[in-house]
Amino acid sequence: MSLLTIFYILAAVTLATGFMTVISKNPIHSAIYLVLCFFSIGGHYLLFNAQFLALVHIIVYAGAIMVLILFTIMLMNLNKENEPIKSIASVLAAVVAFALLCFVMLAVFIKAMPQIENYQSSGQDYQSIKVLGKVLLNEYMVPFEFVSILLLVAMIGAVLLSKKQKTVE
Amino acid sequence: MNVSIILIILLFGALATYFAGDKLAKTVALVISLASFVASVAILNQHNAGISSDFIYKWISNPNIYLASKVDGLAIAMMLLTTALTTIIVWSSFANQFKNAKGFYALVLFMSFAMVGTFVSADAFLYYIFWELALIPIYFIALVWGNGDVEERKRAIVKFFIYTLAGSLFMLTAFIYLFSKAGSLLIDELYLLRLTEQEQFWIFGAFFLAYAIKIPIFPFHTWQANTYQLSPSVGTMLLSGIMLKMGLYSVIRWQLPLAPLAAKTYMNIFLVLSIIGVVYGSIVALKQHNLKKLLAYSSLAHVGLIAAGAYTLSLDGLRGAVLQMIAHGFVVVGLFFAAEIIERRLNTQEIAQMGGIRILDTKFASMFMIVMVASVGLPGTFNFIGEFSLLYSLYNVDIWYAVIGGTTIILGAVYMLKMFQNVMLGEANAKPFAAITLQESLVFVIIIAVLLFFGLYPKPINDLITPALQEIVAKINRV
Amino acid sequence: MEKNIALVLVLAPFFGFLFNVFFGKKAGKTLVGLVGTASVLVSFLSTLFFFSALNANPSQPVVVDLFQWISLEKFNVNFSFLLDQLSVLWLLFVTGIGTLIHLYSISYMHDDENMNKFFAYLNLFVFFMIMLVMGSNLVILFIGWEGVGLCSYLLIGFWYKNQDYNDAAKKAFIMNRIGDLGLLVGLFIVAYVFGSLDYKVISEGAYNTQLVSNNSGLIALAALCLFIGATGKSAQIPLYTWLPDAMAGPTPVSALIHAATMVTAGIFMVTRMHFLFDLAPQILDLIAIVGAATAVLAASIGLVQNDIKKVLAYSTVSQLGLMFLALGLGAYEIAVFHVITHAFFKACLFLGSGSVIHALHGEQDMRNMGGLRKVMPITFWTMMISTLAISGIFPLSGFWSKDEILLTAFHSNIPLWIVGSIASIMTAFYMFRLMYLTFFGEFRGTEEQKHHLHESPALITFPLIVLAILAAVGGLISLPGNSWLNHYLAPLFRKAHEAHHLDATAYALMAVATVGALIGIGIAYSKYIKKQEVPVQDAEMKGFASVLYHKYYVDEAYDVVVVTPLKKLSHFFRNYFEVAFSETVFAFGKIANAIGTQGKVLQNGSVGFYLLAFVIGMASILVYLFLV
Amino acid sequence: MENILQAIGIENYIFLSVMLFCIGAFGVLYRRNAIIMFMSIEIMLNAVNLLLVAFSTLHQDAEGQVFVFFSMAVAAAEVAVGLAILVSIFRNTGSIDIDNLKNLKG
Repeated sequence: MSLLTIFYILAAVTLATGFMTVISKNPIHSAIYLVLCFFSIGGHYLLFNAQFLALVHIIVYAGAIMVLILFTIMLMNLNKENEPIKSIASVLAAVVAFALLCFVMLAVFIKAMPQIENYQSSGQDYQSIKVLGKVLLNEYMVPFEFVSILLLVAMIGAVLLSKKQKTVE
Repeated sequence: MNVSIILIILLFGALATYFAGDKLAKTVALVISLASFVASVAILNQHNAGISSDFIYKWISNPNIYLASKVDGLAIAMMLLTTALTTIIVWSSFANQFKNAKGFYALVLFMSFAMVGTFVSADAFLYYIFWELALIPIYFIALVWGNGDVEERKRAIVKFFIYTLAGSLFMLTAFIYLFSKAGSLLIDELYLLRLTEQEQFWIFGAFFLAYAIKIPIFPFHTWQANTYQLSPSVGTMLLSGIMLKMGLYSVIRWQLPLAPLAAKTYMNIFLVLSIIGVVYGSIVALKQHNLKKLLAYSSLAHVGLIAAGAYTLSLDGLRGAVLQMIAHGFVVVGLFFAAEIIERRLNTQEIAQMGGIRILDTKFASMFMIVMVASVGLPGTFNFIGEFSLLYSLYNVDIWYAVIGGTTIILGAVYMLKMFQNVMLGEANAKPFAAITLQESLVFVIIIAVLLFFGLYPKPINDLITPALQEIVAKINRV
Repeated sequence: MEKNIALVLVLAPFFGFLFNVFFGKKAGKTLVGLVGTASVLVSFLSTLFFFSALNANPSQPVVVDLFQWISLEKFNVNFSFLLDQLSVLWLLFVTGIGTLIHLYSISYMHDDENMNKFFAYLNLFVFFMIMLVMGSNLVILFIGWEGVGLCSYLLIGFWYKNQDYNDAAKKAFIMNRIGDLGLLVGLFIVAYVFGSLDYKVISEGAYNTQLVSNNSGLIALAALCLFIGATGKSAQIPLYTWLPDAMAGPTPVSALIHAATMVTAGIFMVTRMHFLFDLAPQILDLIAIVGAATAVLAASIGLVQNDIKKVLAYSTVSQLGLMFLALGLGAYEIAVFHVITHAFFKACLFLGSGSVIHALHGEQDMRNMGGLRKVMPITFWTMMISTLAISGIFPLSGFWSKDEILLTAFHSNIPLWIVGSIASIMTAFYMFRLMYLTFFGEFRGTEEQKHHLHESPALITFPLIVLAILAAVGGLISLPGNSWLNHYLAPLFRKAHEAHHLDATAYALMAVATVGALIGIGIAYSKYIKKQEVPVQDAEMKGFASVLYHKYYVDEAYDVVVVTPLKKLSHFFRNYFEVAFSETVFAFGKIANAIGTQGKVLQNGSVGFYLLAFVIGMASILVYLFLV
Repeated sequence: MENILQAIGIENYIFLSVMLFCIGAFGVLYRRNAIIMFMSIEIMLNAVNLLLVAFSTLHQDAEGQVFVFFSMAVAAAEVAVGLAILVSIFRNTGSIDIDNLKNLKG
């Protein structure tokens, strides 16, 4: 099985599950499709030989984020298909926006193709966990630390926001 | 010693006044303003001795902005005017009881700080900051401590604020463009620019909007009368005595030398507008029922003449403009102070409710009279010197400018005498009128002394400003 | 030395003014009067010093240069004084008559609570008048010019509780200011052409043919503008209407300011600038015509006035017209001659009328007078002498000066001579009408007044006597054929004006003038003595008399043509223009508001809509950045 | 397996990413359910991440992957806060229909 075949299969899975995520009526189904979508994207990462990212991706997205979303859905008891019928206009708007965006972005990238193809590869090791670790903790030391602060702040924020508010007298 | 000392005195003085508390505020404010005046005199001495008081200090490296000030005779004259008038104005308000006096006097000093800064800045960015900074204190002074109906006041003051602010934005645009051309905003480097006529036209126009609103030149004057009427007298004096001089000064310092080609090409338009202001202000003043409004329109007329003189681009015109700026500063403060004295006693600004004051207080009537005849430019008073030079410079452009601008002599007498007659003369007013206090008369005495002394011997001021103005005329004529 | 005396001359009245302002209330009325009079007397004595010095050395006028005053690009204006024949002559009668009138005022104003202020203003006036006369350039003259205007304003409105008086004062000041603008513009033109405002430099420039021929148009314009200034101050057509109203002031003021001194400032200025006017013959013609017209117009109004001071006021305007007639004919020294004689007899007349008014406790209407000859003999005789003088009866001063003017007019322009003569006849008539109504017949006032009738005290009669003597013998200074005055003034004028020879024409004209005066007196005699007529009440006046009584409705015409439109315009500007401009500014705010109101529809709260806008916006940015 | 892009070609990844991104965008526009909109946003983020990795591979440069790493961290934070907001909205309004949240309407 050539790589191309693998790619096509993965891409098809990605797009299909992504699409299903969007259109599923039941939020639980959406979430499940999204997990699948993330896994397929993880597959893409593996194809690139970016093991570290693939791992992190699965852990963060498919693990942490999706679990969080599922929990929320459960918490709100949303596993019902109670979304109101949408007006033609909004559907139309969504479709038009989708088509427009798709068209424009594709056009942009196609126009940019000549520049993209010019790049030469150097053959160095650039994406093993070892190298990435070095890059992250040398060149990107400060942003890295900031990310940790960001996550901390987000955590505190989330706790604060979701806390039940005491009634003010 | 350089000129920053005055700015420091005034800025920290404003803070000190605020922290001194309500009771001590006015005393501290007086001391600070007096100190700033003394420091200005020291700067003047230094200038006369030939020592430079300039300073330049790198502030922001990108864009290229300096904390720079350059004090020539013109700037010193304006600085002296500002600090002297601030002192007089603070002193004149001693009898008033303001709520939250510490805030009030701190704002007055802060405004003085900003105005001095405007006069001495040699970097357009710094200048612009000071220019706008001066607007903020007067906004609060007028809004919080003003008189009249609150809603009406809010409407008038907000209009004034937005109007002047909007005008200044055009000036900012011009400065940004100049910066893109020169790579610096130092005034000396801007002077070196060689701009095409097209560019100069736009820059001149942008400056004109800012200054015409501030000065104000007809037809950009609509904020003036209401703002003067509704501000507390201290605010009115600050506005009319000093702040509008900022506009005139800027015309001389920034607008004309930066865009001389445009100034020459379109001179007649601006002369005509200014002179329309003279006649129009005088005519509208004829039928005003409110004393402060009447004085506001008279101010419009006088300032129109000053602006016209400046736009003649001649040494006579510029010199007359500067002399008249100083003279008008003192006179208008005196007139508004007289209005304030009447308001303190009769609690009204309506001319119809006054009258017969001369019987009750001759001393006040005499002093009011002297200030009034000075304002109509009677020879022997300071205003005559300025008016004479201004009208002569207008004559040198075209005789009709002098004749029509000169109608201010007649119309000024008409509305001023009419006002004087209705306010001061006639049978005694039914309301009691307490005699003018020593403290109040001292303000008048100082103002009258200045007006008469320089009216007979204007040479000191003349010698101070002439070299600076010659330089500016040379810059205007460089093209 | 000379400088110091000159300073004393100028500053003495000013110190009098300061004293009376600051210490007047405490010093008491006697001291106030004394200081006020003494300060003017000091000036008079100083003037005498310069007069004698000038007589000893006629070709060297004294120049006192004090300091640089106004600096302009092309020239500087110095604060300096010039004491030549003309200014000394003027100073002599300004300070001389000034002293007498001050003396008179001590008694006249004694009962006024603000006497110190009166003397202060009077002193200030003298100070400014001296300034006007003594200045060595036109700007110093202008200080005095405006300064006397201010004092005139203050003194006309001296009784400031009465708003009618205040209106009169205001009118005087504003009318004067109209003229002042003309003068100022004239000044500018002169400065532009000659590069200086100094009399000496201008006169030198005026004899520079090159300069003059290049600027002949401007010089004529300058002369015209200066003349407009003179019409304001010297009450000529069209700016004369303020002078009769100015009689609202106390009578000494009318005598000093509105008869003897201030109103002659215009003649002084024209004489001062004669070299300029000589270059503009067309303007001189205009001056002559305006002068003659004013003379006859004012005299005709004076025929029917009933207020004793109004009659004198119109007489003053008329006489000033005659002086301008002389100026217009280029006979400056004759104008000056008439100024001097007029100062004598008119001051005397005004003071005399003041004496009458004083005796009648403020009554000014001649219909309520009469028969005062017996009670007030000194007043009567002094006034009689002056009346004869003003009517031009031989050999009193008025005869000589008026005759010179008419003679000159006859030589250059017969119609002007006719107009001038008519004015003279009218003068004789209304002056004797005044005398007859006031002093002859029966007293027509109230019993109360009759009871209090008395001759005025010595302080009032003494100046009257001195002035009457001067009015009688003043003509001696310029007798035809052997004129001391012409000789004295000769250094001023480059082309000497030869005195008229006493030929047959001259005698004939004298006879004609005398006969004319006698005719006028005769008519008055027949009307008011023979027929014992008393002028009718205001309402009963009919026809042309009514028109005359209402001064040809000139005030009303000015009201309709100038004042009302100005008021309307002011109203219009205030109610419409101001509102329109104001609303225009607010309109910008309203536009912003309207945009906001419309724009807020976009903020409809629908996230979908926002997102759509977002997507479209992003797409357009992409298109713009990469695809275009 | 020297370089995967030689076998597959960058353009395929570009197409894939664009499609995925647009699906995400479509989802945000199409749905009213806040949670699903959230998921759609995650899809869009992943589309971008995927493209970043693809270009990182093309350039043989680790920085692209570092960026993805950061963007994941941001996404995690965003989800945490976002969901917390949703929870509190749900508590207040009893629904998470986005159309009900119109308090900012002008």
